[in-house]
This record gives sequence, structure tokens and C-alpha cells, in this order.
Amino acid sequence: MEILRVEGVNKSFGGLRALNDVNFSVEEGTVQAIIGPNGAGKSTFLNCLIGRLVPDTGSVMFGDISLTGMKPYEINQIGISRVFQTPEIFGDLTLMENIMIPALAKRDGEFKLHAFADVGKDTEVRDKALHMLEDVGLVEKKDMVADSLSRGDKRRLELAMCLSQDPKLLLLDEPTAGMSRADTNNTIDLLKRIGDRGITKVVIEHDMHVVFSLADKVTVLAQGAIIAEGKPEDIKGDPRVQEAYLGGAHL
Amino acid sequence: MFGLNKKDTSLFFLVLLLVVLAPFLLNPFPEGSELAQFNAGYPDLMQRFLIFGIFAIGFNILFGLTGYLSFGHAAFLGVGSYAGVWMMKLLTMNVIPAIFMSVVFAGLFSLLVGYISLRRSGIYFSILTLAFAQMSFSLAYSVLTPITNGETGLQLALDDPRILGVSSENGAIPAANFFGIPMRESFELSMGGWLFTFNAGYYLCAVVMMIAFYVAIRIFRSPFGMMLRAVKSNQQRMNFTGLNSRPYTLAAFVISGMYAGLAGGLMVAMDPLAGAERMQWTASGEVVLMTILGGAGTLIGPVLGAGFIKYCENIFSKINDNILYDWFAALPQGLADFLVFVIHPFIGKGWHLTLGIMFMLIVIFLPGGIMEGVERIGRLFKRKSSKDENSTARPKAAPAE
Amino acid sequence: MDAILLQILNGLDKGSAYALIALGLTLIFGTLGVVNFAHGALFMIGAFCAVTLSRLLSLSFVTIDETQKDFLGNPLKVETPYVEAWFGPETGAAIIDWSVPLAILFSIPIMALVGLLMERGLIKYFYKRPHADQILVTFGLAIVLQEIIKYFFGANPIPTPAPDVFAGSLDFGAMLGMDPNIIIYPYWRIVYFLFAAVIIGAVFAFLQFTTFGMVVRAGMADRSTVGLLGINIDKRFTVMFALAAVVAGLAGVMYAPINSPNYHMGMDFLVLSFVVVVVGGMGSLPGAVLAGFLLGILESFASMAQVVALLPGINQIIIYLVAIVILLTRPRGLMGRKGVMES
Amino acid sequence: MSLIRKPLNRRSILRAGALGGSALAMPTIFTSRAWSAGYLNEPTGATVTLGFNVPQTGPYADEGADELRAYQLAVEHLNGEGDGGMLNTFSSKALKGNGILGKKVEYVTGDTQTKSDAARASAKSMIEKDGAIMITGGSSSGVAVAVQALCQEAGVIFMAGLTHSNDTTGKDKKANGFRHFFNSYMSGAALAPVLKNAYGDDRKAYHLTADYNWGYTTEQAVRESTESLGWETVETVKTPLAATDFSAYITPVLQSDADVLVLNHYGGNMVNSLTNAVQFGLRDKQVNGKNFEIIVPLYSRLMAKGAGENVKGIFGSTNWHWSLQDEGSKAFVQSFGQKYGFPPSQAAHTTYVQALLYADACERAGTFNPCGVVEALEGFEFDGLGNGKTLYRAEDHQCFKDVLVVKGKENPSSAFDLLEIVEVTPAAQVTYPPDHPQFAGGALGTCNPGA
Repeated sequence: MEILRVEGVNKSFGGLRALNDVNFSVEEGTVQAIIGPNGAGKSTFLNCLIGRLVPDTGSVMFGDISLTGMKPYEINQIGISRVFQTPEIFGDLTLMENIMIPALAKRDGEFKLHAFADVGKDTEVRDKALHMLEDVGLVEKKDMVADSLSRGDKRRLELAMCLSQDPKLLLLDEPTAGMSRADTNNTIDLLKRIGDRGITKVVIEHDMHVVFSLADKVTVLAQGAIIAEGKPEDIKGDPRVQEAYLGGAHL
Repeated sequence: MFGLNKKDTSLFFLVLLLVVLAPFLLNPFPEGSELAQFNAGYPDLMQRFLIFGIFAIGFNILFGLTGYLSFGHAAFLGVGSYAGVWMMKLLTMNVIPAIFMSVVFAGLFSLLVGYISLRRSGIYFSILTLAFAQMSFSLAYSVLTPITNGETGLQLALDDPRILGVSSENGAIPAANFFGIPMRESFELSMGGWLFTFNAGYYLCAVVMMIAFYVAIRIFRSPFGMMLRAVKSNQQRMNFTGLNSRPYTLAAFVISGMYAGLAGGLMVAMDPLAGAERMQWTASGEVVLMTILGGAGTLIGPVLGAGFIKYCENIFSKINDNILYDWFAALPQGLADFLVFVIHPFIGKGWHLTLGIMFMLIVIFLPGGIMEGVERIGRLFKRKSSKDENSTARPKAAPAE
Repeated sequence: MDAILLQILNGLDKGSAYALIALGLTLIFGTLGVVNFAHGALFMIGAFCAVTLSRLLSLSFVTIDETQKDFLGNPLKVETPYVEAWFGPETGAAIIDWSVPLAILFSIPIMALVGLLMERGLIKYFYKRPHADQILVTFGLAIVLQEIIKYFFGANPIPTPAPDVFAGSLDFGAMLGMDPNIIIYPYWRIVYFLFAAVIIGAVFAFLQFTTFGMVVRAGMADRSTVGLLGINIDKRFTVMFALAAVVAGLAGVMYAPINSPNYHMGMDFLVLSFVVVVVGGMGSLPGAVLAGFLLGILESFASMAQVVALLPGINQIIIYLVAIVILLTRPRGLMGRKGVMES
Repeated sequence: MSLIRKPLNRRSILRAGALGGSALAMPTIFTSRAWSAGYLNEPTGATVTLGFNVPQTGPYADEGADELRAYQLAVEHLNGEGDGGMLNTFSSKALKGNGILGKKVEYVTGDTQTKSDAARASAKSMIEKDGAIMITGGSSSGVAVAVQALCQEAGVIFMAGLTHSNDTTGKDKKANGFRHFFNSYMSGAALAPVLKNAYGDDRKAYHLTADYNWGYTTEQAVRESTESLGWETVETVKTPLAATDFSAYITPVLQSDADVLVLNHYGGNMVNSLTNAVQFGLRDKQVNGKNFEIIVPLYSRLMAKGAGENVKGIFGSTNWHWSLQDEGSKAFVQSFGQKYGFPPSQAAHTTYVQALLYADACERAGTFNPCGVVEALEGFEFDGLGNGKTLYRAEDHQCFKDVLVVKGKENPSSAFDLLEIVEVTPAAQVTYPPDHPQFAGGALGTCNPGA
């Protein structure tokens, strides 16, 4: 079943055409990778999905809900979470708080004046947060301030924040960029484990190692347009892709 | 206790103790000694400490938690004051309806201002709030004179209706009271050279302030409070996490506006006059300074900041050269002259200078405000008692403490 | 019609003061990222440079005139300024008369020094601190500066007249063939407007056409990148701070004859100039100038009796009202860039 | 109805320092009832404390400083130090130079900041903390009215400083409050005949009025008295208190066919509006075949100093001026000038006189009890304090005395010699019935001794 369907999306900035008639769909429960050279429009594309940017034309359907005109928090509330290229976390809050906030958002909705509840006694949310931190291996740092984490840990924290919401669709923007090989492998393992929970994922990635170890399907974006789509092994051999993306070099 | 964790409970009781015993603590010097000049234990100033403490606690809920720097909160205090005096003019001299209406009107006004101003953030938000407050001040001072009595300030008159009370008692305006207990009523305790004053109004303020403080603690520890800190930390992430930051900030704005109104209501309950100057931008600036000086985002810091500024204003401004000569009476004339000459610029009419220098010193050396100073001293103390204990859980003071 | 013309002239004049202060304020903000609440105090110090110079020039020696009595019945002490003794009464009087224009020269080194001391001594430690801390420390500094001035000069305004040749007014109406005395405008205010235009032009030219200015503009756009180029941007920023102080100071010197300087004139202008800067758009120099003139002219129009009769109190709130409308319709002010001061 | 304070004075304990032994070690509890017989802050020691509440910061700080100088001088004279000043010329001889009722006069000072709130806070601290029995001072009507109301509630006497609005002894009058300074009505009444002589009875006046209470009453007073001469009021425009540049208000004057501009401004407002008006060449103008003139209803020397050359030839009124040649004024100028090196301002004069009048009333009443003092002051007639024969009217606690019409001096001989007296308008001419419409509303109420 299709969980996400993008049809005829165009987006221009001034004279620059960032997205050119993009048609794209994701099957529920699969991992779809988007690859492409720098400036191909990958991040713009994700921004159109989460309401940060509004497409000039075209439609984005999540299940049978149209995302057009929805606010970012509304889009999140219906089940789409995103991990950013540079980690977007609550830098001066503790790790626990970082996870509890999305967990609360999931449970209580976009706004609730729970001004007299005690956050420390909300065992449901706390347990969930602890569990998530365990999952990403940060539980012993739970009372540290998020800004004091290493870059890799910050990414894992952000991932845990998104996962705590049990999203239907998880968007990952270069989840391993700037990580060491070991960290990258850890992250791949982690992402694979999430796969077991049946969360659909769209991953933007440069690292082919990551792409090929995770993705069920790969979409190649170049100059704002989709130039190829298919299984990882097919894409690997596609000469158009190699031309556009890899500058002719062989993988 | 009361749904507070152990640490907060002890903080709450510590503050309670300080407030209850303030008439003793603020009068440490025997009556008649030269240092009695520094005593602050008289009703008006003690009431002011608490009232501005409430104002600052409320402001801190907005600024300390969400980081939205409002430069117009004095307007809510002013609106609250006017509403309070009008209640006393029209209804009764019992302070409860006055305080209640102060909170309601300030809440409504802050809802309006907040709804518009929160469409912008950062300095644009600050300027919007400043603009609203300055407009309120200018209008209250001039064209709204029929409602506000302009420059003089709204005050009670002998011919006010007071439909639930009396217009006048023996040719005098009846006193503001709490179900019959006049706010001005005091009783005095003289012990040795010391004199302590216990004032009914002060203890009413104390009760209100402890409630306000308790509510603030609950807010700080609530999911709502956490969301507000999330606004300050990363509003972007908040939005992509499914949270609508606007109602959160608006709620915080209105709550802090109501705190300001509460302070305004208490002010007129203690002293039934509402002057337009309390809406001026300098008054808004004052509460900003109180909060930052004390330590923005800390529970008790803003109260300390409020106390600090009000102390400077009321104590330093009253020292004059004569008093200085009294202090130095024991010294040789030449030395006394010299000391008076040196200190003269900083006292009496120079109290602004002292305040300005204090601001600078605190911001330069204690970026976290007075609370950071307290913490540093505390840490020094701790290190001495247990050297090997190192708690690196939180490298920087977490904002909620 | 003539009334409107006159109010435009008034607006331009008021606008030039706003624009000059806002220009310096936004220069400091744009380059250093510092919200300087002491900027009004710099304007005030400038005005007091004029006062000081006129006092220095009229330093006098005392002779006792036995024929006249003072208020206590003692022989009157007659004060004669040294300059009059040195250069003869006429030249001496002329020098004193010209003290405000002379103060321009006098104030430049003083203001540059004040700016330099402020930046090196205090502000530079606050580049990385939150804006709230910057506001607090500069506000404290403003209070201290103004109290120092008050200590030496008192709280009353001090009359600081322009040279006699600028007394009186230019009759525009007569020049345009209208009846005399319909549209007249004081010479000194015309001088003030022209002076402001020259200063604003000079600052823009400096930033536009010198390499120094180019680097600073680049720094305003993206500080870290310029730093990466190996250019010592900090030193240039210090110079910019001094420059902003000089601009504010000159605005103050020339303003002294229009309104007698007093110690709190800086605070009076501070809030308004902040509104001007924000309405113009934080960090935008043309925005600051544009907003300065816009608000000056609107304020003048709102003061017209006909307008006030229609909307009582409008003259008190017009600036704030305009600020609110502009900020709600143009989120970053008239010419603001995205992302400045929004977090 | 009580603002209780123990009837012990701080200073008195200090002087009796040795008392701190076992006698005082026992806690004593005073309750409100225990002291209901007396009155608030009753001085029982060897001294009595007065509260001098003047602007020490803000735009009127210089005026406040001058008031404070005058108070210090008054305290000296009351305590028998110095040359005695006006005590020697005062028609009442109750004061003997041994303090008040034999108690040495001490004082505390505070800062009103020219804000109602701050002034009340400061006054309250004097009453509650320092045990002041009387509060005096201030340099604006808003503050005077606010502090007067506080003193009424608390139960101490308020002797107003410089306050010129009709309201202080009009709709906001209080039994415990007294004003020596003149008021807007008196300015108008005194100025009108002089203006008629100087400028004729066919004039068109344009008013610029500071947009707050004092401005309103002054505008009304000047309007009514000039209109009764036959002058026409062309336009009245309110200017914001915060205004510094008045050009936008001055230029429309050029457009109107007014030939007189009345500046109902005080302090910095007046300095700036007058300076602006002169800059715009209003005084060089000819309208309707007459010279354009400017009038400043309330003058003060300190303001004249701020406006510099621009005051030359401009009419206004003032409560008192140091160049007066009566014995009282001469004595005051002499002792003030000796002590401080320059002549006193009218603010200094009125506050000095108020301090003396209060002390004298206590002596005559034989008590510090506010109700006794009120009784002694009401209807009190005196002379020798610089304004000729003066009456403290019982109905509204306003002093009625001669009012000075002054003009900016063309050739000042010194930095203080800025105004010249044109006419001393006799008291009878500025007296009005207590129910005059400009003073309508309000009631004195009854005196409050505070206990």
C-alpha cells in the first residue's frame, strides 16, 4: 500500500527551478533512499514534505490526506517525523527532556495547558523516554544537557526523539553525514532495527554503503528532477545515474 | 508535599520562612544605631519587595522560560492597578474584588497584546510590546485622563459610590481592608534596641506571593513549563515535533500578564493610587532588569533581583550628607570630609549612579545574575565539605533551578 | 498646503536626528551584533561636547567692579573671558559665538576616544553574550554616563545657542513668490538637515567605496567567512564602533542649539531610535535612514491640530502605531534581512 | 484607620544610647489600641523629624536640590543656628529658635523622582521608617496631589512645595494638606491686566498646552482671564509631555492669524518650546499690524536660565523673586546667599516658608498633633515672609498673597539676574471664592491624626 504519494511537484526560488515535476511514491513498510549530487533538490524535496516549504504546484498525499497547506506541527501530528541534516535538538535541555517533549506531543497533541501536572511523575512518558534512550545507547547520559553531546550522539538523540513518536513515516536527511565508519555502522544497525518495527523510511544519503545496506528502493534526483528509480542493484548499474551523479566513475 | 518534589518543597519552605520572618531579617540593626539607615523592615518597602517579586516571578515565566523578551509588561501592571482602584471606587474597599479584577483585566489586555505581538519573535516582538506599552502610557497620561486621572494618578475620593461599602467614614475615605482587617494595621514589637513591625498588608502580600510562587514552581515542573523551555531552546524543532508553539507562548504571555496584574492589584490594595508612570517603558525595563539581575529562568532569582533594585531605590536615595557625617562623626574632621566627598556622588540624588554601576558589575562578573553568585558560594562551600564528590551531570546550571 | 509643506520640513529635520542616531545604532548592531542601549548617551555626550567647548571658550578671569553691587550687596565680580582678553573683545566674542560649529572639530576626537574606550573596555567582552546581557550592561553604562554628566552639569537644560548669523529664519514663501512670513524656517534647522545629509552620505560613501568599508560590509553579511579569509575583522569593528560614536556625537553637537542639552536627552531619544532601527529593519543602514525620515515626517503630520482634533492623542502614539503596523505587515521591518535577531 | 508607629524617635534613642541596658531588653508589644489616644509619630524624645521629599533625580532635580538647600537653611534657623533668616521678619513671634516646641528639628530626605508612585513610596518610608511627623516638598502638581492624599490617609501634615495646578487646593484638596505656592488661576488673574496694558485688548491668542492636569488648569485659567479682557482664543493645542522638539506645534502658529502665543509649559517642555518659538522667528513677526508676542504663564528662574537669551522681554508670573525689596525677602536672600553663594529660586522660597509656617503653627497650637496644626494654620494671617500680607484660607488651605508678574530681562547683570518684576499684583486681585468653577469638586474632609 502506498503511504506517500507526490504528484507533479514544482518549486522555484526566484529563477532557479529547485524541483521539476517530481512524482514519487513510497510503499508502506519499505525503506526508500533518495540520492543525488549536491544541489539536486533533495533537501528542498523533504522540506516540501514536512510543510517547511510550500510547493508551487502539485500535490503531496499522505495516505488519503493532502499535506498541502498544512502547518509543520499538523504534519507531524499525523505521523511524519524528520531527522535533520544538522541535528535539530533542544540544546539546553537534558536528554530525557529532549525525548519527553516529542513523546508528550504524540500523546497530548499540538497544545495542552498541562501547567499543573508534574513532569517528573508522568511515568508513562518517562518510561518511554528511558526506553528510547536505551535503544539508542544514550541512557547513561540521560541527565546531561544535549548540547554537550558529540555530533554522532546528537544524531542518535534526534533519531530517538523522532522514534519516540512512533511515526508512520520517518524522513532522514543524511543520518550518517560526518560520522566515523564505526558510528555509521552503529547507525545502520539501529535503522535496521527500526525497520523491524515496520516504520516506513525515506532516507537522503550520500554514503552509498548506507544506501545499499538499507534501501529497498532508490530514487535518483538531479537538477530537481527524478532521473532514475529502482532497486539498489539496478541503480548501481544505470549509466544515467553514473553520469549525473558519479561523474562517470564506477562504483 | 503539595505535589512538589523534595528539593522544591524545601525551597518553598525556605522562602516561606524568609517571608514570614522578613520583619526580623530586614531590620538587623538596632533602632537608633547609625546603621539603622540600612534597615528595610518597614511595611511599605517589605510590601514592595513582595509585590515586585510577584511581578518578576510572572515575567520570568515568559522571559526565563520562553526567552521572549517583553518590554511592555509594566502596561499590564498599570491596567491591573487602574482596574483595582476602580473597584475600590465603585464597589467596596475590600481588596479581594480589587485584586481579582486587576488580574482579570490584566489578563484580557495581555491576551490582546500577546495575540498581536507574538506574531513576531526576537527583537521585533520586544519592540511590538514596547510600542503597546508606550501607547498605553501616553494615552493614560493624557487623553484617557477621565479614566486614569492622568498625571496625578487615579485615586479615591470622598464622593465615590462604593455601592457595597460606604463613601466616607467620618469625613475620611475608608481604609482598604481584607474583610475588615485594614491593610495599614500594624503591630510593633520592641526588643532591646530593636523594633520590628508586623503589618497586615504585608502578610496579605506574603500569602498571595507564596501562592504565586507555588504556582510558578508547578508551572516550571509541568509539561507545560518544559514546552516553554523547548520554545526557548529550539522553536523550529518544536514545530517539527508536532507542537504548536504559538498557544504555548501566548499562554505564557497571558499568565505572566496576569501575574503583573496581580502585582498591580496588590499595589493598589496596599496604597490606593494608580499612577500612569508605572506603565512607562522604564518600568517595563525595571522588571527586565530585576529578572536578569536575579537570574533569568531560576525560580527565586527574580525575587532577589526585585528586592535588590527596590532596596537601592528606597534606601540609597534616602542617605544624605548629614547622615554620612553622622556615620563618620568619630573620625577626624578632615578625614570625615574626605569620605563624605568620596561617597557623596553615590548616595541621595546619586542613587541612580550606584544602581548603574551595580548593573554593570553584576552582568560583567555574574552572567547568571545573583543566583549564579549564590550558586558559586554554594559550590565553594560544597567543595570544602566533600572534595571528592564531583557531579558533572549538568555542566551548566540547568535553567529550572 | 503651506501647512503641509512646513510639516514636511519639520519632519525632515526631526527625521535627520532620528536617522543619525539610528544609523550609528544599526551600524553597531550590524557589525558587532551588539544591542547598544548606551547609544543615546553618546548622542547626549556629543551635545555636552558643545556645552563644554562653549564653557571652555568662555573661561573667565574675575575683576571686581566697585561701582556695581551683586545680590548680596557686595561689589560685583565682573567676569571677562580669556579669549576676549587675548583676541580683543570682538574677535573673542565671535569665537565664543561660534562655539557650536567649533565643537564639531572638538567632538570628533573626543567621541572617537569615548567609542574606542567603550568598545575595548567593555563591549568587546559582550560579543558572545546574549542580547539580554548586552542590553543590561549598556543600559547600566548609559545610566552611569548620564549621572556623570548630571554631576558636573546639573539637571537643568543648558542653553547653547547657534552663532548669531544663523539666528532667524529663511523665508521660503517669499522665495516662491508667496506672502512673506507664511513659510519660514530657521536657518540653523536647515543647516542641521544639510549637515545630517552630508554625514549620512559620507558614511555610505565610506562603506561603499573604500576597501575598509567593503570588508566591514562583508563582515556585516557574514562575519565568520570574512574571519576565515584571515582578515582581522575585530580591529575594523572597533573602528566602526568609534565611527558610530562620532556620528551620534556629531548629531548631538549640532542638535544642541535646537533643544538645550540636558542629561537625560539621550534616554529620550533612545527608545525612539530603537523603534526607528527596528522599523527600518535590524542591520539595514538604508532602512534606518528611511525609517528615521518616515517616522519624523509622520510624527510632524500627526501633530497638526486638524489631525489631533480628528483622532485625539494620535500625536502621542503615532510612532508606536506606525511601528506596530509596519512590523505586522513587513515582518522584518522596511528593509530588514532574514534571520537577524529573531532567535 | 491607623498607621501605627511607636512614638519613640530613632534619633532620640541614639542620643540616649546608654539606655540600651536591661530596661529595654524586655520585649514590649504595642498594638494599635494601645496608642489610639495619641497621634501618629508623636515625638516623645528631644527631637522631631520632618520629611523633605523632593525630586533628586529626573528633570526637576535642580529645583529639588534648591528646595533641599532651603529646607536645610530653615532647619538651621528653627534650631537657632545661622542668622535666623525670615524668623526675624515673620509677623508671628511664636518661634524662638529652639527647635519646635523645644524639640530640636531633624530631617530625613527622599527622592520623588517626579513620579506619583515613587513620591508616595518615599513619603511612606519617611512616615513608617523614620517617624516623620510632616512631609513637605515636591516640584510638580501630580506628585503634590498624590503625596497630599497619602498624608491625609496616613495622618500627617503635608506642606506642598512647588505645585501650581488649581487641583491641589481645588478638587484634590485635603484637610491635612496646605499650599503656600500660587496657582493657575492666580497666574491668569495677575497676568491679564498687565497684558492688557502691554499688548492691548484686541489680541488673538494661540495656546500650546502640556497634555496633563497642570497644563489643562493653566490653559483654562489664562484663557478665561484673557478672554474677559476681550482677547480671542484662536486655537488650543495639547502637546505630549515627552515632546522635545516643538517645531511641529510651532509652525501651525505661523499659519494661523494669532498674534500671541501662550506656552502653558513648565520645566524642560517650556525651555524647549520657547527656544523653538524664538528660533522660528515668531517674535520678529508682525500679525494684524501688531508685534507677535509670547507669554509663559508660569516662570521660574531655573527655567529662564535653561532658555537663555530667548526669555528676553517675555511676560510671565512667578510666586516670588529674589530681587524683591521687602524685609523678609532681603533677609532670606541674604542668609541663603551667604550659605550657598547664589540667590534662592522661588521653589526654595516657598519650601522655606512652608517649613517655617508649619513650625510656627505647631508652636501656636502647642502640639504636633496634625489636627491642632490644621486648626492653627486655617485662617492664619501673617506677614514678613516675602509676599506681603498673606492669608492661609480655611476653606481650601490655599495661601492668598501678592503675585508677581515678571518679564525676561533685556540686560542681565549676572547669571541670576534673568527676570525683572513688572508688577506686584495685590492679593485682592487674585483672590477667588472657594466655590469658583475652576476649583469645583472635591472636599477637604476632616483632619486625620493617624491614630
